[in-house]
Amino acid sequence: MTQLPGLLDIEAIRKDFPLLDRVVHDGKKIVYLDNAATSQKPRQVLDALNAYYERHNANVHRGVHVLAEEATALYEGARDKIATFINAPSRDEVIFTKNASESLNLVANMLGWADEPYRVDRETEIVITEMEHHSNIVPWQLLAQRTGAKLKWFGLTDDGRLDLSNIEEVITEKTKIVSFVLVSNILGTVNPVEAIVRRAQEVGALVLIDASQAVPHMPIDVQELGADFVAFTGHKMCGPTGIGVLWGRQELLEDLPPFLGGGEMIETVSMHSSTYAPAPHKFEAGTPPIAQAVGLGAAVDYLTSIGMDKIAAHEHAITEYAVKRLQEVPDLRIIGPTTAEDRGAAISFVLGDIHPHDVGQVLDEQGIAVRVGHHCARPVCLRYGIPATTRASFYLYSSPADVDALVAGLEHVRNFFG
Amino acid sequence: MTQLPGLLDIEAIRKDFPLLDRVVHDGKKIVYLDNAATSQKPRQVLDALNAYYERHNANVHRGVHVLAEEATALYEGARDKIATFINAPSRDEVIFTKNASESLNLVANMLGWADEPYRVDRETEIVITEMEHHSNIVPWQLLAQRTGAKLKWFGLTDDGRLDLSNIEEVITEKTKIVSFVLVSNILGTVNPVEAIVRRAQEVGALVLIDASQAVPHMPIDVQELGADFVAFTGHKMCGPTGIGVLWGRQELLEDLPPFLGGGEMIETVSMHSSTYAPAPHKFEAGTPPIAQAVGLGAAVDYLTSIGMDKIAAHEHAITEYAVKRLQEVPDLRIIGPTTAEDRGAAISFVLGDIHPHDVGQVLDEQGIAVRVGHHCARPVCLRYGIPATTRASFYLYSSPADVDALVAGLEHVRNFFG
Amino acid sequence: MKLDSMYQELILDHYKHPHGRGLRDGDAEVHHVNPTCGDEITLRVKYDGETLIDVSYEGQGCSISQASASVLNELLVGKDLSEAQKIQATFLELMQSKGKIEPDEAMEEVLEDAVAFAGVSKYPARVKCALLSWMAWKDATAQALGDAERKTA
Amino acid sequence: MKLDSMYQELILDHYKHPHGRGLRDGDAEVHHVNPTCGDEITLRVKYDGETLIDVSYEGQGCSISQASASVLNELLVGKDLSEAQKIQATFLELMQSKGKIEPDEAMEEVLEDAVAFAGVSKYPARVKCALLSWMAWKDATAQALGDAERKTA
Ligand SMILES: Cc1ncc(COP(=O)(O)O)c(C=O)c1O
Ligand SMILES: Cc1ncc(COP(=O)(O)O)c(C=O)c1O
Repeated sequence: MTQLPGLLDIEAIRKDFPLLDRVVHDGKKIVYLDNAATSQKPRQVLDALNAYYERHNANVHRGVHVLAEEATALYEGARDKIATFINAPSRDEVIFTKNASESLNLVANMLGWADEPYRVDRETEIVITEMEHHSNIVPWQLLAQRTGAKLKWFGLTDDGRLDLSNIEEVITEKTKIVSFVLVSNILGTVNPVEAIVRRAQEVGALVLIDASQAVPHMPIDVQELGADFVAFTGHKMCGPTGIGVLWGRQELLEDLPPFLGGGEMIETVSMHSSTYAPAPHKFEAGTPPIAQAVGLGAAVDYLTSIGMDKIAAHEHAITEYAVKRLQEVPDLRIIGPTTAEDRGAAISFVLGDIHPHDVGQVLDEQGIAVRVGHHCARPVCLRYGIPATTRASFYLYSSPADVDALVAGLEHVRNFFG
Repeated sequence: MTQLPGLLDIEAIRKDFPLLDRVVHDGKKIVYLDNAATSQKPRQVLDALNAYYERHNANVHRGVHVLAEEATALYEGARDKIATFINAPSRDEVIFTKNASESLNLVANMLGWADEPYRVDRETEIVITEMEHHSNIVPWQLLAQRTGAKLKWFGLTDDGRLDLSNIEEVITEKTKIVSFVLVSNILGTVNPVEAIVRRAQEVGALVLIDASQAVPHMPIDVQELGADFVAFTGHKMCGPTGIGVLWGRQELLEDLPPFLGGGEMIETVSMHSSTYAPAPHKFEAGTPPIAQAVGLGAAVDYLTSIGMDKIAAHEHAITEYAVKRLQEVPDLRIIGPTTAEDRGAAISFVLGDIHPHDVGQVLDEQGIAVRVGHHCARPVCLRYGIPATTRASFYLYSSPADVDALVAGLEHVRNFFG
Repeated sequence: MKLDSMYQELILDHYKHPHGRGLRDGDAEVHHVNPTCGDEITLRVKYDGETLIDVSYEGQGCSISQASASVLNELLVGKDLSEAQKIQATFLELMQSKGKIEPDEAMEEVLEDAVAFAGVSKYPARVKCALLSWMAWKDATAQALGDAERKTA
Repeated sequence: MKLDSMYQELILDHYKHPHGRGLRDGDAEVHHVNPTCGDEITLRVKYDGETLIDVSYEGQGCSISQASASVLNELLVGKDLSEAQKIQATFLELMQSKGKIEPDEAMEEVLEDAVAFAGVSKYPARVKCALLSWMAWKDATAQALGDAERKTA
């Protein structure tokens, strides 16, 4: 087996992930390279879910019975774990949502209903980038339509990076919010946070970072990022589906209005008017994803036990190897940075004029799971004049052998359609 | 053991629920009477969750690999199951949300952003009732504040029923939406749907029914209800946390605007504008609660295998017994209907001037889990001039022995504070 | 290999040498998108009375969607509306069969080359690719003949 | 019974025979709610210079929150601000100890009757009940003395 410096003990890690033993298509062990879409779950997370449901399940808060107290302690304990994981100054800055998309929509809606100085209206501007996931485009299009605000964005360079050359024209005194992706799910690009945050702060704009593809893969410190909000999603970081996170600065969470109304988010309700609980509860209407928070807490424990810096190093090594090996495939063009510098472990490419659907189908037949399409980032496909891409994306359990299988699979694709 | 006509085979059913074997406070087997807050989960649901994560986990839609196809089939298969369970005319009318609260907020937001004839604005009125859960009050207060619409409501009679005597003044030509609870989570009252729907249709108002406490406990046929929208939540019906449902009429779902924007809910996106996928996807932004939908599907299979009519009969028998036995406790006053007629299995009461917190605490010490407080329905407490109630609520695994334990526990409470 | 059941020789042939590709004059034009994958087609139909005299199209998509458009062109052009509709309905039935229909002789007679798509019906993610042009044709036809009706009305 | 550690005789006594209940004249009034359970208190403080000369209150709540307000009244009225603040801080520390602090003599000297609440700290859902009046007192004091400062400024 190919050995690369910085790899984790993959054999040991794979034992934690039951799905990786899955056999498909008459005896082929799955080669799971669709991690940017969702990650697999370690046994430890499934155990936490089962223990929650089998022993502690109850609705949280408001209960004096022992199950309610245990469930509350587990749920709020998960919040503590997430806060520590991202180095939040306060646990009360961690809001549980259903996914990153809800987290992003939550910010867009708060700003739409906010008072000055946060309010987005027809006098103001919103800034995003051309490499955003649809979940960080459509909420702003909706907000712009509904408030009359202007939506602006940074374009992309030919090699798959943000074009910040006109940053002073894009982010101006009118800008209220700048929302951008830390690591692109389609290009793999890691974006330069500091330059954008600095400019945003100069003009007094808020900054929201979509860290959906970053938090699972590298150490993230929200204080170091310097943003006002950071969004991410549980299912891509070994956690369950059905849970996302929004971190936000305490003062902002105090000042900004609620989004969804209902149980859990109130202080006191009468038919005539209501007052709201302090954050984070103000933004968590209804019964929260209790078991999912507990599962995400277990995921964070798991990732921490391995070490986020080690995971990042592992993925960097795999990415470096994959970028090199893929470029050996004839007619293959990587869409995005072609080196492992400032780059995550999602690699998009096109293979001659074979349509990505066909590439993906033939790879699947060999047990290799990749994603094909526009990866919820259609503007990137438009930008590079391609209908879609094939994307292979790696995680802590990915091995050089997975890369080799992919490369061999692509040879087979070329022969099939040759 | 007390035998009542219509009871299920409780011994057999309890074997399916691991949590019911839980022992608390030095050897007391739990008596779980907090089912209106959340239900326990049968083994069958946990198995479905585990099988999903261990064998099929992938992101849904857009995938050509075998796991993505399996996950999609499981997720969309769950939609089919829910549609059948509530007799929806079309599977495309079933929207997955994170909980009932999101379902209710979704409707409120759709109407706020809708075009005529649905649009709620300063010329129009919203109607709810005084017995709503906060999750069916606050979204409408927010909508009223944000649009200038007027919020009106039906009051309550002394015996815990809706006062519809002034229905013609409450629901008028100005009414755009009437939203009410089918079964109250605090009073237990089952509300007269037909009278309200008839009047709403007369004036052309839409009807939203909060069926959170109904769908888990009785056969529900959305076509028979005659409403336009029906909301409910997974965790109260043997399903996982983190999933809710909104059923809506197809034409309405086609006409109404989206709520959250992002992946999955689009047809095509460019930086300048986007178009939306048809319902239900239009209302499901981001990675959905995939495993939770699968778990809810398994819950629905489980409930169906027992039979919703049998579950309703079982609960009716238990409720009848509980109402009778509770009224034998000195100084106990039931808040809500005092017979089992048109009544669900949640029974609120006050016990002399002993505060519900103290009641709940002393019951807990005996292993009896009830809920205390205002049950997210504070206006009901205000209406009846009480600070809070103690609530015991039953489900398919509840037995007459549970009722006996509660009554004995309450005697103990009276002695303790006597 | 199981994959061969989807990628029949005939499908690959149509994909590599598509029939009637390109946009020509028509009575109606539609643009259809497969939202689950982003495949797109622009399609025009031209009728002479009840006879479909041309289907022209352009678009981007995988081998299945491209081959399917080519087969459609080959099969439907020159047919009467009612016959074309019957072919479309039969194709739809086959594609929605989840691999459970083994085309019999009667079906082969109706579908000709299009029976080669039987294998695709086993792949739910690809059924929409195969149907894209057929749905577009149906829509364009409704528009063209609706217009025609309006014109003669 | 474990419950006795929470419901000390002394707590039940204060609950049944509360000290200083009712609203009287004050320098500031606050209304606090425990959002997790709906307990409410309206509380007024009256200062003479630095001396707390009255705490009057009304509200609804469980035995713990009622008894705690009564103990507060008994303990703080007549004290100097700094002393009262020390008592409040010590009580807060005890309540947030999750049952891990066994009050020693020094603590008993400061808290007097209020040490009876040590057992409550084991019940997270009830800690807020015990703290409700104490948080209200702190808030009201800040308002009263803030006002006083402004008056003298
Ligand atoms: C009647 C009623 N409506 C709405 C809800 C809200 O459900 P959820 O908390 O799951 O959003 C509940 C339960 O909490 C309820 O009992
Ligand atoms: C960069 C990025 N942002 C946002 C999202 C949305 O996450 P979710 O689908 O969990 O809401 C994703 C993943 O789908 C993503 O890759």
